[in-house]
Amino acid sequence: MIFDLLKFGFFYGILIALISLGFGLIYNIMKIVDFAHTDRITLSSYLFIILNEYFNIYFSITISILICILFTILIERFLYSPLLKKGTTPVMMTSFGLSIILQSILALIFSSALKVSSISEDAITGIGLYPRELILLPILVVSIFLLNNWLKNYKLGKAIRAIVSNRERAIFFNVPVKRLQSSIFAISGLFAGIAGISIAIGSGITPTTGFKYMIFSFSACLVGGLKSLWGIIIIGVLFGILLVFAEAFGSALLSEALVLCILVIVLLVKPEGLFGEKLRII
Amino acid sequence: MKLNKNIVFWIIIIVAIVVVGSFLFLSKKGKTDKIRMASLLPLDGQVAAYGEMMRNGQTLAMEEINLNKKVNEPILEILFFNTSHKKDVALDRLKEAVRNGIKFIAEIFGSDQAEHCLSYAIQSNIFILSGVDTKPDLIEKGQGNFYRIMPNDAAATEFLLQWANDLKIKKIAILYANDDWGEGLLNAAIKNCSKYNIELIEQRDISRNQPSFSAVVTQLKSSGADGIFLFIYPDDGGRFLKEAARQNLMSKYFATENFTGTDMIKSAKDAAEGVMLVVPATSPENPKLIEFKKTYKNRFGNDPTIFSIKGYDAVNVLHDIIILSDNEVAKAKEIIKNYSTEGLSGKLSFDENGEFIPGVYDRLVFVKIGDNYVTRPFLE
Amino acid sequence: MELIISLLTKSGIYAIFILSLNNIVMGKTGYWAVGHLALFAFGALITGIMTVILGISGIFVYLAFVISIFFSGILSLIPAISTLRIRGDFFIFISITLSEIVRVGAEYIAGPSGFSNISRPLGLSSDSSLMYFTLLIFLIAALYSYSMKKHPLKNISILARVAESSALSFGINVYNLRIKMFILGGMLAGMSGSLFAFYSNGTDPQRFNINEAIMLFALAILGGVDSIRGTIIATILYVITIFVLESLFRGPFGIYAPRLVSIFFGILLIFSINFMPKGIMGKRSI
Amino acid sequence: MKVFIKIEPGFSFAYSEKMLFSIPNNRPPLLVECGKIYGIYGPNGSGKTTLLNILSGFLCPTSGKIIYYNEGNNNKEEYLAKDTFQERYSPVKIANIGNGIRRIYQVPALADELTLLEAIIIVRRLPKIESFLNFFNPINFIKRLLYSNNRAKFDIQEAIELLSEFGFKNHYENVGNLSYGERRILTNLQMLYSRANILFLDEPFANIHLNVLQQLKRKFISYINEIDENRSIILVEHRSENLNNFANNFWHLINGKIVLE
Repeated sequence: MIFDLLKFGFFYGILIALISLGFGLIYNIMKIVDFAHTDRITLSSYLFIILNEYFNIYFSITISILICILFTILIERFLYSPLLKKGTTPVMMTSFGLSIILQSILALIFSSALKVSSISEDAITGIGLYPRELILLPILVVSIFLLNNWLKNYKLGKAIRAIVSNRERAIFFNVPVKRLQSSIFAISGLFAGIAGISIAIGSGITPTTGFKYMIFSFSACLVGGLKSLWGIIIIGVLFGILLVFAEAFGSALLSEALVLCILVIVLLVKPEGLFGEKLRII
Repeated sequence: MKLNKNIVFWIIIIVAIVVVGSFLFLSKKGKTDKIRMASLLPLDGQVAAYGEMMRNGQTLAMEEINLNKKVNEPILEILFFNTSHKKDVALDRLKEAVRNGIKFIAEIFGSDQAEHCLSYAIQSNIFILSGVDTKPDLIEKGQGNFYRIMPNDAAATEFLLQWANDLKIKKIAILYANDDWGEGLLNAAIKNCSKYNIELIEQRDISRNQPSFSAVVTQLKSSGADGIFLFIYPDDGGRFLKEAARQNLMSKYFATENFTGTDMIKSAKDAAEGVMLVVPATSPENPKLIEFKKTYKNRFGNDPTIFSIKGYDAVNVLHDIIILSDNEVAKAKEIIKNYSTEGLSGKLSFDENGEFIPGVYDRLVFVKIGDNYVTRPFLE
Repeated sequence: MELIISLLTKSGIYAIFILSLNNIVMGKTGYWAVGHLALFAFGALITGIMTVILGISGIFVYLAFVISIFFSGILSLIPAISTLRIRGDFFIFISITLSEIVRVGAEYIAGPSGFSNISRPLGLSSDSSLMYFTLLIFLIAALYSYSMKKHPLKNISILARVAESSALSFGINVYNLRIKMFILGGMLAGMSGSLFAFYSNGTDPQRFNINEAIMLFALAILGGVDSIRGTIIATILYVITIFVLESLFRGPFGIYAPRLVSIFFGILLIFSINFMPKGIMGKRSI
Repeated sequence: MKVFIKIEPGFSFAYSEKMLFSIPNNRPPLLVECGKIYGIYGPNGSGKTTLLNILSGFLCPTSGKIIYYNEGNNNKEEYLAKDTFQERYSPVKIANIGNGIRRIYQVPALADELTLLEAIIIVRRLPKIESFLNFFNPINFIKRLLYSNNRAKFDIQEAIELLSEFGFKNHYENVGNLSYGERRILTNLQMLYSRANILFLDEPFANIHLNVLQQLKRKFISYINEIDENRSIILVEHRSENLNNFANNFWHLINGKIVLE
């Protein structure tokens, strides 16, 4: 039983880590936590379910991920970037507003009842895992290595550091700020799309489903330290295991409360996160 | 342009007063000689599907009554209110209905919503007839203002336990929704367990739209229960069944009437096969029921569930009582005692306290026919 | 008449809450307490625990009222103490997290549909008396807040908010003052939560979710920080918008009302934060 | 002579391994005495402002200790050493020793929303009136609602005189409307108004017109020499001509040591 719980927790954690990675990437380039990130997950889930009623599965996966990425870039270009000069806090509140609006629009269109995809999936005999869960692991591993290589890339790493430390100077030194920002947002949109499809197939979607995942992945992000991608992934997976164990021996509410309490304690004691760099106070 | 803040402030306040005043003025209008009843349903939120089913049933009943009425009888009008399945919203809506001069309520969906409204109902002397509220002590708490045509939880659990006993199940686990409805069923089951020599070895609360069921299933698997009672909402139930199928949790699943409808099948897919449920008996050869099923299918495109049927019955019973009592609550309260009629869902009769006398329950089981899952009577 | 009473009571309750948010916590400390609704929820939750689980009734409900205010004050110590280490965006994170914790806790203790049949204190059992009581409390709170303008505390809090190092070197105990302001704001919010529990006879955890918290925060900003008239405007906007939309969309169309309310307030949030940081009545931008 | 502050031998401050300044054990302690003006000078980056930050409690000495004597009375002393140091509270604690210790910053830290008068008056602490509980006193509450202000009249009069002397006509103007030079003057006026025992001035005379500067210096000297008050000033200045006919003791920060001249 413990082994089973570990197994399910690990794969649940990978989903959470994938979502948190999107949060972390956006934070790294814009210094904001984009609360609408999980609503993009909801969006791609709905898109996938709707498309899958008419088209085959691969086509609908591709299209829904593409639309999700496009939507992410559009939001970044036309909403976040123009507002960034007013500071990071207004942008964060804007993302909150956007999240509320998206949830309400989805609820207007699809009502708040659970929407389930028509795909019936079979677990792989022997391991007891669905293929969609297994696929997430290589996706996560490959993307974290690619990202790390990409971000460590001398020129690019420098460019991003320049953007983060001083936007004007970055523009002055011909760093393609806009393109870099958009590509980071696109990657985060890609993760959101993948996670969304996995959730759509797995458990179905309601307009507010994203919110539960937001709590978990947002907590994983802050506990892991927003600046450290590895920290986010490790904490994300650990949170998955913790959630499953808390659910098995307590209840779903308890697991939620546990994660939130861990987050509050970390924020109070070590606000920079377990793996993050030290924050400057004042 | 710079406006004086004082002026802005007073303009906003005046606009607010004017808006409220105009709505108040408009709502005063429209006093007619119709028979009016209100129905408080969750048309939004997590149980919106039931609210919709109920509304469909009630609409059909209203149309039928108005079609068959005698010339000098006033027409029936049902006002639907959306409670969003929230207690304080339900109370607000009830107050709104009473403000509009309505004294008869055809439904307050949800036991906890109804319970929350009871003290106001007693205070303002209105008559509530519910089709689906199953919490055991609602009748006593209503003090003569609340009646229902649905047997309470104790009856349903007894039938379930009886059934489990017939199948020689000794150990059961209960999954219940962590709200008043789920806990009510759980408590009723705990109380009656020993009567049937059944041991309750595990009880788990499930919160609405819980992201994952893997932990719950893993834990249930290690507990070794022969039968699992699902007192949870159907979409959660469907996801639970799917997860159980993945982890090869071999057990018998029992549920109550809320698993009817398609929500559970949509989530569970193949795992829905063999799920057993008890539903208040509806005597399928009743010609009225067959007729109703046909009309319903033509109108709304799918089969009516127990919620539509109970909604239809509630409106009919309430209309009958309003006619008999000449639109007076005090009279209606007397009339409903020992009232008896034949509805779609079998015989509807009340004892001298106004509590519904439960009939029998049907034992149904989900089977696959073609590509669809349907319920059919359980065969030994 | 009943409608007017219920609207006025609701306005009074939310006015107390928004007063505590935009005049005391945000106005005097400058911290963006996005999840301030946590304290409102906590006040309601404690009132529910005292009256439903512990079964307090009659005159002793006033005791429950005071105790729930007291506990809200204690809970507000968490954001207050966190300001010693963090500020800016991270304070928003902790505020949001706290509000979620209270919601989950409320759901855990009271069930997902919350408490029902919370008994009102003796003498406030009728709706109109509760309305007078609420409006009286709002009046007192607003007058105190107004009289702050003539108290040295006002200037001290301004200096502490804008030029913290200067305030420290002038011997003003900035941290102490901030913690006191948070506690005061928390107690007021708890009071409004408790009144809300009395008003609606129950606590509904869905009322305390993060979206609601953010909407009320947006309204507090739109009304104007540090302004009593702003508080009144924000409250009127909140109560009237919901009332109008619910009156327009009745019956089966009632499902559109809450969504449109959310969309409306979401747009309002984006608009007011980015283009109207001074709010309608405020003197300074947030 | 009454002593206000004694920096004991063995005191040192280091920024991440790099020693900024120290007082070796064999030297006499640094004293801040009543009635004197101390000028700190040294090359750029020698830690002049850092020393002020340590003295006013914003930073903690790496080793050694500083003793503050209340009102120059040697019996009432307050220690601040590494172990007793609380980064968050000691500035407040130090600022409230005796009649107060006040300081101004290199960049004027003023609240733009306050009026000139309020900005000046806020420097003096009146613990009884300002206390948080006093705010809730119902009698004071009603008084506040009915009358305008409960500040003593002569306090306001003094502030108004001081402002008029330096050419500020409109006392109810917001600080935010002032130019940078005017802000600097305002911070100096705050110090003059404060009645504090010790003033820490961080480059107080930069960006101030020469005439006003002379006026300010005269004011500061008369502030020090006021009868029956024990006062002294420590100021940091990088332009030596500003120090020459003003300060009478000099601390030279050089090569990581504090040298008395």
